[in-house]
Amino acid sequence: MNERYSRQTLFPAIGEEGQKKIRKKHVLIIGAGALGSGNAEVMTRAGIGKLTIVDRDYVEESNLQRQQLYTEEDVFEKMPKAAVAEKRLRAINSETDIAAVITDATPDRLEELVQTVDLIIDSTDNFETRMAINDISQKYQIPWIYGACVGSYGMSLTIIPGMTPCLHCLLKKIPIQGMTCDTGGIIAPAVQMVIAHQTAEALKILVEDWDAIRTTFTSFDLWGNQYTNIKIAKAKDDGCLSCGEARTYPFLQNENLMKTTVLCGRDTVQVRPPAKQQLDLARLSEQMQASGYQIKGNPYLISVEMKPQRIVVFNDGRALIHGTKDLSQAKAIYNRLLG
Amino acid sequence: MNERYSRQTLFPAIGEEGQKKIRKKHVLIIGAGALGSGNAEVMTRAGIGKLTIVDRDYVEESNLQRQQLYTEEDVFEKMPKAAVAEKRLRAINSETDIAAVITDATPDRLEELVQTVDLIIDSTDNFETRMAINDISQKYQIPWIYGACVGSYGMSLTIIPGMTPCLHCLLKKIPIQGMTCDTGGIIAPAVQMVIAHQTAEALKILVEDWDAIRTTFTSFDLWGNQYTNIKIAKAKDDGCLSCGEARTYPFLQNENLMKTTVLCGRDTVQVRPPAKQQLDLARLSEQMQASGYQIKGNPYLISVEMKPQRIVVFNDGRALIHGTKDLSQAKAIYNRLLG
Amino acid sequence: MNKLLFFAHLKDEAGAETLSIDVSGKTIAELKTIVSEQHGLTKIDSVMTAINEEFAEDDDIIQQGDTIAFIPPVSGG
Amino acid sequence: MNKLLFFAHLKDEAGAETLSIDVSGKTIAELKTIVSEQHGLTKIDSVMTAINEEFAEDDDIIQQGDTIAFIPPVSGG
Repeated sequence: MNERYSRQTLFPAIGEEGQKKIRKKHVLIIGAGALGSGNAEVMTRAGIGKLTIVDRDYVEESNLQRQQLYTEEDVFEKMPKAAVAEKRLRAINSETDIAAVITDATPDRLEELVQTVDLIIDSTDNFETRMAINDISQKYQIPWIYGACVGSYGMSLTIIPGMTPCLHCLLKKIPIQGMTCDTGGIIAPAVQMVIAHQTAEALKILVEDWDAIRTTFTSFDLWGNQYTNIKIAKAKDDGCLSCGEARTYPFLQNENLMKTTVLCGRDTVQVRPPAKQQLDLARLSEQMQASGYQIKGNPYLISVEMKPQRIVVFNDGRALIHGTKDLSQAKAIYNRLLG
Repeated sequence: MNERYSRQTLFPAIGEEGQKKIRKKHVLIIGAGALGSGNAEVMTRAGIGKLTIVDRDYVEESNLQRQQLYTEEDVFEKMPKAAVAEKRLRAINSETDIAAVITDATPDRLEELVQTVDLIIDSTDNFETRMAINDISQKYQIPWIYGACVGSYGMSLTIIPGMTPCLHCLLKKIPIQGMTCDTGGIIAPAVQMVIAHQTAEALKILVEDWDAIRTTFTSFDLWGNQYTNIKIAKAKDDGCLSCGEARTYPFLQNENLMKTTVLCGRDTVQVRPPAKQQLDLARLSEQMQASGYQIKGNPYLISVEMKPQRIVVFNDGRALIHGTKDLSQAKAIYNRLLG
Repeated sequence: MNKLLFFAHLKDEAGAETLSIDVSGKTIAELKTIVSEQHGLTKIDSVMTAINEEFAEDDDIIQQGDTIAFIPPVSGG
Repeated sequence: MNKLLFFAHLKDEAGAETLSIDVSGKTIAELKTIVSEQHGLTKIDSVMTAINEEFAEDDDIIQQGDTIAFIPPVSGG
């Protein structure tokens, strides 16, 4: 018995056989924020054969409250999250092959990244990427685990192509104007709770214990002492465009992606959601003010100070991010604000 | 707004006021194993004013699978857990005053340690220490949070003196021969789940949001997809010797503690539980064998190989730990094997 | 009677975790309109619903005694 | 009838997560003897019990239709 994993192989549902399977598998984690850093650490400690972690951000001061692989020094050095994660994960387990990819997880990049992957753990902060992961999962028959949290609230769902409904079956369309960690805040215990569910499901998938898979949509509120499991089997939709009979993988198609353009001669990026939306600007403005942001506005737009950037949001969902020329940064800011 | 804690103060139940309270509080964590390292990291990232973490062990290879502050180097250097924890926690948050205490958390030591403490987070691995924490909590009116896990199963309970029943009300006596991580194994997600519950409760207590306190006994099995909350208000027992009217704090009294003695002239420690027990040796032997240990036995005793030690357990609960003269190590081995 | 159960920020918007209301015979879509107009729940459109802990579609009909839960999907991570 | 609910390793010992059995009128202590003798549950003595998600003592009496959960406290950490 390898002493290192002895407490894990003692657990009968894993055992020596399960540990051998874990050692042969490749997990892809999209995002190295709160969920991503925690999921990556659990997977690495568990002895996964290969782990690829993808993130476009660098470590910021406000991350330290809940993102478990990072230290003050990483903030000071403005290090990319994926690079710091890789270094720490290697110090934790030199037996795991760790690959850090500093990139924006666009559908094109995702298609390249999943080629040898056995499982995708969602740790992103926006539904656009999640829906792309969901399509990719169906296209290449790779299980994925949805996880998300805000405030003290969170949720998790295991999606196994051919066995469970997919996220598109459940959500029908991308939810807009949801709460985000930048508007509703987030406490670390909610992050840990989602990680607990995602990594338990990950281990079940890696050891191929299909009977143990959670077939419910789990959501909880740790501060409100709520916990519920919703049965979802009947949500499976034969007409679903992501997993149904006439599937088109809509969220991999260019016309359904968010568009970003640097405005000519200006330090500004325009972000345009794939479909026109009808935002409730008054309510959005209220929410942002409650979150401590400085807001100016009129019935057609609101302007939000997020130093060093300033974001102008129009009621059709379009936005201008002033103070940057970086497309993926602009998209990140947009997602953080508007979910 | 301090940028560092901005996502936490955005959470309405904490806010700027709550953050100020967190900054003024002192949390004591007993144990720096799986639960202790995770709980300490969450508390430190949350910006607790002072954190004291107590542990008697050093980092071993089999810890790395689930104990989140430690790396391979710490195993190589055989570093004490509390010392490594202190170093990493300081790198995470230089604003928090971190005190590491490398000691066995005996009742006497606990009485010294709790003097300026606002909250105790249980992260120990045995009921003897937990029952002592429970008595101390009542004696000095300090809330504590019970947490424990084995396999994919775990539990948590918040104990507020004067408000909730205590652990002694619920358990009546110390459960014996329970499953431990050394016999039933443990997976990291179960650890994360307990940490999520314990740290959420900790934050509620620190910001004094008494209405939000969880008044149920929570238990879960992540592999079995079970989760339940048991109402416990009516378990409050006026005759309880720990929290009742004629309280005696039995678990702080010497005659109720485990006794350890180095056997004269031998590399052996005798461990004797406070009360005579009637162990089911046949079953214990079966369990240990299933966990991969080499066992020899007869109706009166079993002998377990745990290199470099060998443990002989008698059916009255007494044990000889061969291969050590270290009293607290012997006690630790006993607890790991017999719970 | 029916019991409505609100999760996360919907609880704050509704002002209570649970609500007793008779909506038997109505569809989930009709109930969504009611809670949106009468109980101040916003963005109810993209909220997931469950009847007796089972996922429910907009055209599912609520029966006497059913408990309906409103679960907003979130995107943070 | 009554429903018994077994948590963690008790599930493995009982061979099922739930069990239907009529034990109305009996005390928790009597039920513990039954599951210990007839269903192979060991160390049932120190297991916590709940009736309908409420903590139960050994002398509590089980009513028709009650669900009884068996929750073993553990010490790992």
